[in-house]
Amino acid sequence: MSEHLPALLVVVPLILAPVAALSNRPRAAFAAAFAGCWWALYASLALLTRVRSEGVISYALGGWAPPYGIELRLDLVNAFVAVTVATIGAVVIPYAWTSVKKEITEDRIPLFYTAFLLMLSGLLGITVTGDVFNVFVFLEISSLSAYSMIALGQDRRALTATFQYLIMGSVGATFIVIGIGFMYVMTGTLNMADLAERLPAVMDNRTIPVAFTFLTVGITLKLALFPLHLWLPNAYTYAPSAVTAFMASTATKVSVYLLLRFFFTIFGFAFAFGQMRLNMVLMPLSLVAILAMSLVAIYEINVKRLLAFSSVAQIGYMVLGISFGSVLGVTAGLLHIFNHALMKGALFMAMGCVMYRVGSVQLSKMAGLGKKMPWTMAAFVGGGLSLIGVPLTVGFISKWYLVQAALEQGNWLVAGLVMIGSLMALVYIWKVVEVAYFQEADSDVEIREAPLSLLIPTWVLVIASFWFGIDASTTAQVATDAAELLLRGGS
Amino acid sequence: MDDRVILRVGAKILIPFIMIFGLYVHFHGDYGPGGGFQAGVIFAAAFVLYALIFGLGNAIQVLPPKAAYICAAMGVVIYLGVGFLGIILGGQFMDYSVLAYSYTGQHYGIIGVELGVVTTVFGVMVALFYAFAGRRRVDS
Amino acid sequence: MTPVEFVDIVLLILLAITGIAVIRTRNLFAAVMLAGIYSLVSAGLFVVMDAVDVAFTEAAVGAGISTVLLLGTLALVGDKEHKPQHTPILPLIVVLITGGVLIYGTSQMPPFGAADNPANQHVAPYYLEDSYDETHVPNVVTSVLASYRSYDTMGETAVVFTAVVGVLLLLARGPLPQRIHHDGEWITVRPGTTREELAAQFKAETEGGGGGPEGGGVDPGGGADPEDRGDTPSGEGGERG
Amino acid sequence: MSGGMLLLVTALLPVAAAGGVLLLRKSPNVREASTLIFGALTFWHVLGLLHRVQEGERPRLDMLEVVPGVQLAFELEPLGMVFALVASFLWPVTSLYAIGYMRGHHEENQTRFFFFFAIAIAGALGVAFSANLFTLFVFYEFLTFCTVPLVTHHQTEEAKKSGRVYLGILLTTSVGLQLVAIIWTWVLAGTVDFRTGGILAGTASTGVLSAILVLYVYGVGKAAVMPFHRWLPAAMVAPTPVSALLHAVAVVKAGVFTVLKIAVYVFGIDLLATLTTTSWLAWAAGATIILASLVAFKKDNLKARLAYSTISQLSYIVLGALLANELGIIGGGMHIAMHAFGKITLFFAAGAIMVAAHEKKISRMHGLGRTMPITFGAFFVGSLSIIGLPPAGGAWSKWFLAMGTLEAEQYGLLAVLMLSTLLGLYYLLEVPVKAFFFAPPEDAHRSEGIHEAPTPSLIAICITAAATLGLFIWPEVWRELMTMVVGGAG
Repeated sequence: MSEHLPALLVVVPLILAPVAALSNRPRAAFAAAFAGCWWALYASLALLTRVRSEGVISYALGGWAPPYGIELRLDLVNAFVAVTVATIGAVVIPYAWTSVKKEITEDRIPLFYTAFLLMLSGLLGITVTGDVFNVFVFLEISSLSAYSMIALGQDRRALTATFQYLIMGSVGATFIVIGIGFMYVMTGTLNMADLAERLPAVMDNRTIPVAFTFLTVGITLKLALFPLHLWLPNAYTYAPSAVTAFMASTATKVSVYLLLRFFFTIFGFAFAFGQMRLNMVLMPLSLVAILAMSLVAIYEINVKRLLAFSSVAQIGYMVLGISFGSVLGVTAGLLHIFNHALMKGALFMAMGCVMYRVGSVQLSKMAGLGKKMPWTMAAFVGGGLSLIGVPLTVGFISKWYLVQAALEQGNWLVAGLVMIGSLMALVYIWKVVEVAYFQEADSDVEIREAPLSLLIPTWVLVIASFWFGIDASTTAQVATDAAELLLRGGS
Repeated sequence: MDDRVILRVGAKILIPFIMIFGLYVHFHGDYGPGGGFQAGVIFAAAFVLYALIFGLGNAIQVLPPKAAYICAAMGVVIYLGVGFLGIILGGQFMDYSVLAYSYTGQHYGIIGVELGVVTTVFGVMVALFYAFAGRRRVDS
Repeated sequence: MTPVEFVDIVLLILLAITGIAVIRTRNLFAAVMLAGIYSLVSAGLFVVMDAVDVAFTEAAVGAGISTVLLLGTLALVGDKEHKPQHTPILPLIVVLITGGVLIYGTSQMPPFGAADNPANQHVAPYYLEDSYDETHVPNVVTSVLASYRSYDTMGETAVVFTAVVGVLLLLARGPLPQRIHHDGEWITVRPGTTREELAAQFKAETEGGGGGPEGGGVDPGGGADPEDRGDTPSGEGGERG
Repeated sequence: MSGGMLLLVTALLPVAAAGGVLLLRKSPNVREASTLIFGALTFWHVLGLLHRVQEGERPRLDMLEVVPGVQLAFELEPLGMVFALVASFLWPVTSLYAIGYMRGHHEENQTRFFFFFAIAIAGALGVAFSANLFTLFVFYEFLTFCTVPLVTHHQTEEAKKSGRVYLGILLTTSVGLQLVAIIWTWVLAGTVDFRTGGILAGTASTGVLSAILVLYVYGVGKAAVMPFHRWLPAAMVAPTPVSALLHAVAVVKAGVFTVLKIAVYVFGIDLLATLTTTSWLAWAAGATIILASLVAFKKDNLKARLAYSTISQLSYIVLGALLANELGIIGGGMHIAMHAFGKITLFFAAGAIMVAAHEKKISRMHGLGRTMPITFGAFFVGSLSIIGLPPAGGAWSKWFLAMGTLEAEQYGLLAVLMLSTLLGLYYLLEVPVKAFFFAPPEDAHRSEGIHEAPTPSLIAICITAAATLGLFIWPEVWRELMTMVVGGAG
């Protein structure tokens, strides 16, 4: 059984999706989704443990040896990302039950959970596969299900947001598949490890740099790197609360993983950073993302939107780390994948609680919430502290490594800009805190604390974001090992 | 409706052939172009043609939307079921060689997954058609 | 010029003409039909390239079913396209750059179909030589799709299924209703509900002691349910958000 | 109990006190009693630690490894002892004072007040016990955040604005400069531990090290070196006990303590003396001393004047650290204690005046000394200490600082010290002089009811005033500890 975990991690949630659809009852569909998410958490943790003790796991699907068949290949990098995705899934799903009941009409709930499971298995499928075309297939599953879930947001504008995302996402996916096609033409293989071996022989050709370009643009579109982020703010703002929490913590992270996988494992550090000078593009873009998007967030008055812009800025941190091309930098990027998932998940879930009781996340509607929904707002403050990067939160750990990576290369300017970014986070978080704690509420509206079924999952993430900030030795160790693995080029 | 006699008669003749062709495409997939994907679409085309000519109401009586929807989901279950069978019988996921001796196992496996594909594609295409055709026009 | 090249060029010119025509026309019906033709021509191209399986799919799906589905959509939204509000300059530039890069990238590709191409040297020969022994399936495409790479095909099946899940989520049971928060209660508002109806509904729901506004059976495929056609979208509603 | 455990228990006692405050919120008397008991207990434990430190023991506690190589750990050395001693002694005294003040002033949200107050003390002790830069930074930030609710206690627009300034400056400097410096240190030295003799020597060019020093000195915003001083006057909107303990003792002393600690244990005196920026920064501190005194000179609001006086006095300590010689460090360390006792007395008195006479402006305090002789008498004692005159403790630390400037041959800085003494003489003594010898203003409708502050407050004032005088007679503990810091036998 346990040797099949790499496949089962993906296909168990996948088969539960049609089961959820067939059950056609909200409760049964939820049960399926719940089972799928927790299974994924169990499987991914088991896999990470195995990878840490035994090294790379390769699973030949159908018994066909790679590169003739499709291979699932788990190393520290993607096992770590899979754990991140599965953790968020497992925390969001109990939250979704209560939240979705309010925000989505009952007749659509079974299909909602079907889409949720599809998205989860799509993301996990991308993460664990060792085959580039397979990446594209699962990317489509996760993207299509994401589009449909976003469209269910209770604001009409969710539809336009979805449409934007659909167009941009499809362009991104097309670019990725063009890149994959070009690579296949030049090497005759789709297996990642095999590609890495065969690519160096044909790199002088024009085709491979073009393939690289298409993949870069496609993936950065999917991960919403500035200035290709335009789809993200609306999508996050208008999606149902549970969907935003899940997506914000997983979808872009998996794309960041893809970036790492393609640049380091497949093309190799020397090609990506030496020949293509990728860092010359990524570093300025991520810095602009950090500063400009934080600035936009400061002036936002819809808190979900504010957090969405903050997400674009935080993605900038991840890409910035990668753009250093050093062990420390990539460690910072990987750590921030996990850390940001925890804190942003918590923040969006807190906003879901507000949405549940207040029906809006406009800043003006949040006056005095600190007293009326003390636990919800305390969770928001907890997540916010992490976003700012206060010590003993996960955000600090990320920053610690990121600034270290910058200073290691003597790049004190970048180190300073990173700090300015986190101070800007202070401004926009404090803005919300001030309204919630120091402004008098409308006395005639009665607002109660959010139900426990929403609060507990939210607080699980808040506590996790402190836990892994206080004892980051495990996560940091895994991330460092993974970064070393990536920079060695092998997988 | 009377002025559509030619269409109706033509369709009545055509539809069985379309379906037979679909079966041919499906089962001949091992030898020539074709397979579950194309066959599913061709089957769906038969129903769509029926619905276009004899009206949505009649089509729904022949194949209720729910049935199409169940087909769509069941196909995925069948496909993955074949995959799980590989594990249960002691092989890898999607391993056909353990289903039966030697290449016979491959045959069973391929038939199984193709069945899954044809079911899903057929169900999805019909369900999509119902979803679009069943909607009323929204004018503003 | 060999006959094959001649056919190629004719088909590509046709493809370009249809493509431009689709962009230029404001009549959506014409655009849908042209798109169908576009698919058919590409199917022809695939045949010339000896990719009959792909051609088959393209003809069946691209030219066949998608055209019907698009026509079904036209029945809902009308066949006149609004004038685009933004200038097409930026998209044009993006398309030109993408096209340029593509041409640049293909310029040093190995010639199509040559036996010594990398693509024909590595995995493909294995499939050609060994797949019959291993699977006894004469059609190599089938053995690759359904056996060697059956996990991919599983994914594709799931993609198709995801598509229907998405469409049904949005379209089943008529226009997507909204859930809005009103005075501490969440209520369902269907598009097209007038303000008076909304007030009445709200009154009924709050006085009726809540309960799900959606009574009864759940039928995700129920888009075609004749009863559903009774829920009239009128007045101020509409799909545009 | 092992030394490490004792450290942990001591640091957790204020947390326990905070918990007690929450639990006992229904009955204020029990609540305050528990705060006092916990305060006394904390001080008792610190005394126990003092004994061990004087014996030469260095209690250490490794809590956990946050990231590989970086630990959250406590280690108590003499400099930390100085700070811990001051903070833990003054906490119960201030609590006593606060009981009178908060009730006399009819403040709201007293539970929240006492809760965060206790938590802040835990933060200050954490700073004092830190074994490395990381731990220090953690508690430094912790202290920043848990004092915000105290600054914004009144929840008015003004409080909100002050909160913004407070948080803004303290975090901008600590995150933007100090943290960069810490990570830079880590990258260069491969450790962030505090070690005798420093860890940075020889790791990089003097240019880089000078830059890091600048980042540290300005990054420790709590030390209020100009231009990062605005948060301190802003914090004066808080209730007076907060101003007294936190913004005259715990928070600001955490800042200068950090500077001293970095000077001694990260750079090391020898390295510091070779860096060019050291003397520039010493002059920046000197400029702060004079400028802040001049501003204080012009403030009519008593608390604002005291705030600027604090800014000026903090730079004495920064200056001491940057003189980069033993006398300067000893003087700076002693000044932590001397200034704390003197300034807290002044704030207590200012608060007492506010509660009893509802006066904030110095110009309206004429003649008040006759009705509130104890308060103004204490104010006089405190002023002497701050100015640096016998028979108050401040004289000693000033003496060492002055000696330090001489040894460093920085005669200009000696002149700065003298000038600021003259300024202090005026702007501090003006208050008691006018209160005792001037006639009350014509329009002052002083009700007959005005007499001394509430009894608990009065007791507290007397304790600190007496301590200020006592420090002149027994400065030995502090000198001994500081001598141990610079490596002398004691």
